[in-house]
Amino acid sequence: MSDIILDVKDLSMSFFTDQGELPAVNRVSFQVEKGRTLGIVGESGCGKSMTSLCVMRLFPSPPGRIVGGSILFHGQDLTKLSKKEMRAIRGKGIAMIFQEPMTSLNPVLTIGKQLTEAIMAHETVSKAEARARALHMIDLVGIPMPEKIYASCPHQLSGGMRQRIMIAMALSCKPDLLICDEPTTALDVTIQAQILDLINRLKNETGTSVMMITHDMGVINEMTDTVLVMYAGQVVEYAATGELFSRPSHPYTTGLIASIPSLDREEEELNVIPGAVPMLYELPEGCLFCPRCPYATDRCRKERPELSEIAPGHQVRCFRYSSDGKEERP
Amino acid sequence: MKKLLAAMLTAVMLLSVCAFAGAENAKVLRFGQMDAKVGYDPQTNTNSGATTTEDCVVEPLYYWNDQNELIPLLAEDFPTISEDGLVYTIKLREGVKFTDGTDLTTDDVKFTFERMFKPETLAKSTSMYNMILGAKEMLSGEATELAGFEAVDDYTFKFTLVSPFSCFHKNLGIIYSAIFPREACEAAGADWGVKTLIGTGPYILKSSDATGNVLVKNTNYWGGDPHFDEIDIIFYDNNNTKLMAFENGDIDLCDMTSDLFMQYQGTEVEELCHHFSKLGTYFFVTNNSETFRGEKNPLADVRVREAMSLAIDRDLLCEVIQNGLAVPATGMINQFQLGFTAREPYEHNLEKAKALLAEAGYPDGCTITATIRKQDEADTVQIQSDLAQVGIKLNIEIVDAAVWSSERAAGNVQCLLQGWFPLYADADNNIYTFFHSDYSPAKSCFYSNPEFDALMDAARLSTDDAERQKLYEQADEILSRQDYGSIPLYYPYGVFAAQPYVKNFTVGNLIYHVAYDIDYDMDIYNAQK
Amino acid sequence: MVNFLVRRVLQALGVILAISLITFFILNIVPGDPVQIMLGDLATPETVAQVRAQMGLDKPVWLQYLNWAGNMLRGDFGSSYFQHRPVMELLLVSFGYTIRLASFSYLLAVTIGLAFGILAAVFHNKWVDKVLMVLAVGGISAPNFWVAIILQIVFGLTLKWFPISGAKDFSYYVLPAIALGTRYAASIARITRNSMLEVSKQDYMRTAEAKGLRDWLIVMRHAFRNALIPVITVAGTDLGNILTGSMLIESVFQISGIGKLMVDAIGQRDLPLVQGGVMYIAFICVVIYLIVDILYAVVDPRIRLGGGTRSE
Amino acid sequence: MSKSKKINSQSYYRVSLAILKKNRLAMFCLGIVIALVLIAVFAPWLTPYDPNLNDVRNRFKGPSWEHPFGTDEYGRDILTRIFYGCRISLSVGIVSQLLASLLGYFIGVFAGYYGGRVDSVLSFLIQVFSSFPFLLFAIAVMFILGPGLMNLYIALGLLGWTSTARLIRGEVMRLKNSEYIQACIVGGGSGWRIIMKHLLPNCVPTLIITITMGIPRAILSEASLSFLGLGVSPPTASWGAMISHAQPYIRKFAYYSLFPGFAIIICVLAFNILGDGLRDALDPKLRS
Repeated sequence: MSDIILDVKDLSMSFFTDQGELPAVNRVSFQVEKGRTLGIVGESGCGKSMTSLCVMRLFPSPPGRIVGGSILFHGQDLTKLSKKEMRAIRGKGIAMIFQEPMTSLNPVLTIGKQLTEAIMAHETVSKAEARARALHMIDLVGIPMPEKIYASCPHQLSGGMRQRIMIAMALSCKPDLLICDEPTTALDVTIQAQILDLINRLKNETGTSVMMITHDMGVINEMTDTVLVMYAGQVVEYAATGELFSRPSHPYTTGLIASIPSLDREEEELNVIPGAVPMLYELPEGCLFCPRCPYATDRCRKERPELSEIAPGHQVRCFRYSSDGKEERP
Repeated sequence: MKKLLAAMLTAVMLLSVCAFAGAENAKVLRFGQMDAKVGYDPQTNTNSGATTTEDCVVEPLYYWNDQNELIPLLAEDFPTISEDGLVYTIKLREGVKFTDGTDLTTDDVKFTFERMFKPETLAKSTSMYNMILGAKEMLSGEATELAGFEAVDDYTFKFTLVSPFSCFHKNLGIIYSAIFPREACEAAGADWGVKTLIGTGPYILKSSDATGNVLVKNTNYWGGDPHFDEIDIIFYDNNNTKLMAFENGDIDLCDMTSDLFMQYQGTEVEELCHHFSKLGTYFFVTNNSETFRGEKNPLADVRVREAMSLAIDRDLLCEVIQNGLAVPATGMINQFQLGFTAREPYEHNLEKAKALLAEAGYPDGCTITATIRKQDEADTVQIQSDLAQVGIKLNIEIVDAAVWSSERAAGNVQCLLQGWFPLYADADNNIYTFFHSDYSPAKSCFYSNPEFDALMDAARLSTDDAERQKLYEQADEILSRQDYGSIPLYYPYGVFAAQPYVKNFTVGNLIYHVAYDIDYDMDIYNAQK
Repeated sequence: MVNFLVRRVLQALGVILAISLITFFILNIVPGDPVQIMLGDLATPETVAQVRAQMGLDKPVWLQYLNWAGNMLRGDFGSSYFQHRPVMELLLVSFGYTIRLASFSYLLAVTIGLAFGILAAVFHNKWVDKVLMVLAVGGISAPNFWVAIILQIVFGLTLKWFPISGAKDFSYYVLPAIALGTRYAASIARITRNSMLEVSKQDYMRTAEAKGLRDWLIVMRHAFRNALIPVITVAGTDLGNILTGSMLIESVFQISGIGKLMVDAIGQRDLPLVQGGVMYIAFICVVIYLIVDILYAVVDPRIRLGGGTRSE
Repeated sequence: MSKSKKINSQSYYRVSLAILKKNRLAMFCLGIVIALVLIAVFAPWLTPYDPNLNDVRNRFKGPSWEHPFGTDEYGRDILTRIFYGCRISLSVGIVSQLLASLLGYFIGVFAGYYGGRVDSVLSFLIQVFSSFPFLLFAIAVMFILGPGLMNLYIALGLLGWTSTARLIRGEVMRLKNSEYIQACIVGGGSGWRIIMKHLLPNCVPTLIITITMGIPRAILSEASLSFLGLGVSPPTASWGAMISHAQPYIRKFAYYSLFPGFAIIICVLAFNILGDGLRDALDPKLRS
């Protein structure tokens, strides 16, 4: 068992608004192993980005607050750290890149400045050394003429190049974990593939583990080792990627996989999961997926199922699977 | 080496101390006033603010002291006037020097008057002297020499007038006819009164800028030792700031408006406030022409004008609005003027006023418009309230000084509040220049009464003061009691503030003569410093 | 960058020319005849006409304008009707006072304004934010001449901390600078706060935090640098207003600056002085707008290197 | 390209109202503004005294029961004059800003919508009028038009429009690129119809904000003009005129200058805070 660098147990985070407490992240648990990629998937608004922000403690603190659980990073519980200690980890221990490359770089500072700034925040190095490191990172992420890019400004770069710079910035201090929050959603398909290959290449070269957040099952299939499927703030299925795609158990997961348009199957209609993700302030009584679940039973409507292990390393939150893992037909 | 350095240091210290000390006990008078912003050439401006400075530097042939008496200054004595009153022979005082060292001679007098009548000088007060023979010709450019001036010798000269004018030598007592040194004035050219001003006066104009003027003692002044080493005239355009500066001890003397005096009544500053009588009269000018702006002008009817006079409460104006700094007027000529005679005060009778209005055809009153300046607002608003009680609705339009003087000159004003101040104590300069039918239109008054004009002209010609007194009495009776050409309101008093150590200072008429009698009581002065 | 400058300078000259035309036209239809005032009570119609002819005021308006413009291009602004001094000399002297007053109050306004704005943004919705913003709004709401009078009485006369009038040295400018500066400190504080708040919602702020930078570095280098652009616009126009709007403060504190010179000149209808003064002020305003544009380019590379569009 | 949908006015303004309601300070100031308007309208019924009748015998009476704010130099009741002054100041503020916004809107819209040469000419005009020394311009205009309330409206209206024009121009240029307006243009809508029917509703929020922020500036300008003696003609009461008349008596009768001063501050403060509240509620950018 390669050692676990990030162990999240029963993490819960809520927004305290005038409509009451909204549980954005509801008792989520998962682990990230060294050198491996964990994928978190779900429709937008299911809490997957919020979970990653909890790890980095970057969620907007006045309304939002962690209400339970722990985040162990190399055995250190991040929820207990002071602002100063947390700051030391951000960018050094754990790094993050975001969805919108167009607006994620400071428009009035040069690329070089924003890169060296990240390096010098964590290591006491001379300007020249930081500059050299930055140039090396630009080259590492596959951008030609690093000198020119170093001196230019964000608005002179394309979306793809800016995302590469974000990756260079994130990896500049050799973090143990790289969190990617839908890194390719805003890019067009050809660039998307290049970015994903880049992330994989760097992962293998530097041994960084990756936490990939996306709503695209194709990215999950290609990039991740284990998968966490989230729905309305809760984990509904957690398994190895291969296991998940071969034996999708939770109705939501099967629905997700079924809705991937495939070239070879001749279907007129794309099958779609009816209904929409419930609002946090109107969560249904029983199982959260119940209103949209084709197998919904009375029990589903009244009780809320627990996560149960139906196979080694494969957990599902659904009454159709009793604790011994057999699939019960209604 | 160190000892040498120490010695040098102490020497420098000593030097600076005494230099500082020297300036320390210099007797400096700091006078606060408005910035006239018109330069300091007495011929090209008639502003009383500028006169205060000019008065210390240049001197005319005679001068009006603060007791309103005419005293020979650069002239040795009063002029000998020929039988027909046309030729004035004047002898200059000898041995008088300008501050640039040149001697005062007849040539300087000739130069001064010819400069006044040159068209390009744009002199403002030529109307007071253009009765000299040849003056009008020079003004229209036909002549370059003043025919009516004859230099008998270096210190004697003769003026020949076009027609007799009893007040001619009185006009020579006004600063506008101050004598300039030919050399210095010609050399300065357009900068005369701007960058340089040289005269025979007790002080020398050392510097003049936007913050104020500095005048230093003319050590070899011919008329005795001036009282101050230096006079600083400091500009304060805002009266409140000026009075605060006075209370703060930044200035020693300044004038004061009546509304500000109100503020100091009952405080310890009141003892520092001194009253002085002014020679002018405040009156409510009424446009007597038949129509005004195309419509029938109610003020054309004497009964309406008399009704207004009856409606206005003069006592209230003097006691309250002017804070006791005025006396109700009984005629147009001021109480200290030649030509004044005591009459019983104007009646304040609303019923009689209403009756007169009804008789004049305005039973339910009429509407008239007053065009006034900001400083006349207080009185006019009170008059507006008084007139309202007899049914006369007075609209008030406040305009700025420029619009006011243009509209008034164009005869486009129906009624206005006016203070009219003569330059010296003589009725001619007081009412001739305002109510004579030649001058009245340009004052939007349009008063014209041949009998009144005849009396005024006769008084101008006669040189016997007793006779002139009778003529002016009759003229004033017609103007202010029969015709009600305008409605006299009150004779104002002025007030100025002076620090406790200032002594024997007073103001004769309008001008603050800071170079005449004013002095410091040194023991109070040193005690306070 | 060069053609950007050239285009702006040409536009600036066009603006100054337009302003000179408008001013000349307005001054001619403003009622009140300077010669009438000059001659005062002793004026008779003939002397008025004669003087007007001598001063060339009887020529048609456009001819007068051409003469004036011709002289102006040669640097001769004519001389004041009343003070008989060249207009340029009067303007330079009074501008000296205005510059001192304006720079003191502007320095005060910018330092306090930025400090209040950043503090209010950093402590958003806490009591610091609320107090500072009420103070800022209060600063804008009080008429500055009224504040000037009260400061003059309280701190000048009764407490004698500062001189009440005049302009000899630094201490003379403290009260006027406070009276004049508070209003602009308030407006800069408000615009800085709002701009900082808007910027703090941007994605690159989250990136900066994700990099683990220290707080003040995030606030100053990332938030403030971006928030500066709208602040520069306001600060630019404020400087223009301070230079021209200080006439009330100058009259209360008896500082003979350009504002007071202009008000008195209009009162006397000293046309060359007013015309010269307005040109001078317009020139300053246009130069400030130019500086603001250049500052934009310095602060925001998207403009300097072209490509980006500057939002109005 | 910004993706601003056609503003569905009902829901937009209902949401704005909701946001505004949450801002307690702005609602409090809205209350003040409404109170001021009521005072202005019902001034005659609020006080027994005639604001213009001189009763010089009891001038400068300090604050007392009959005269809560004391009397002025003509013995007129200051509280009454502040009520009537409220009429002047509010009407000056509101009317001049309506005029300025009207002028600003049309010049801004034409510049923004037609672009090209029209834009450069109008922007040049905006640049010229904003480089003009504001108070000097007002003084000159007041001289030309002469004293009086109507002229005050026009003078302040003529001067305040440049900032509105610039804002509207920016707004329209942004809106012009949105698909929604492009659709209208493609659909053959005439320029005028688009400006009046489509652009106007979108600009109304900006106009509301500029008017609310413009009113306090206009009130302060009226005070400055009155201080220079160019405001309304006597005996009409305006706050600015009261302050300038009170100046000579400020040390002995401070209340005469303080009460109108506070009246101006409260009125201007209320409008400013309300303006801020409206901007937060109405400005789409700030509503995230």
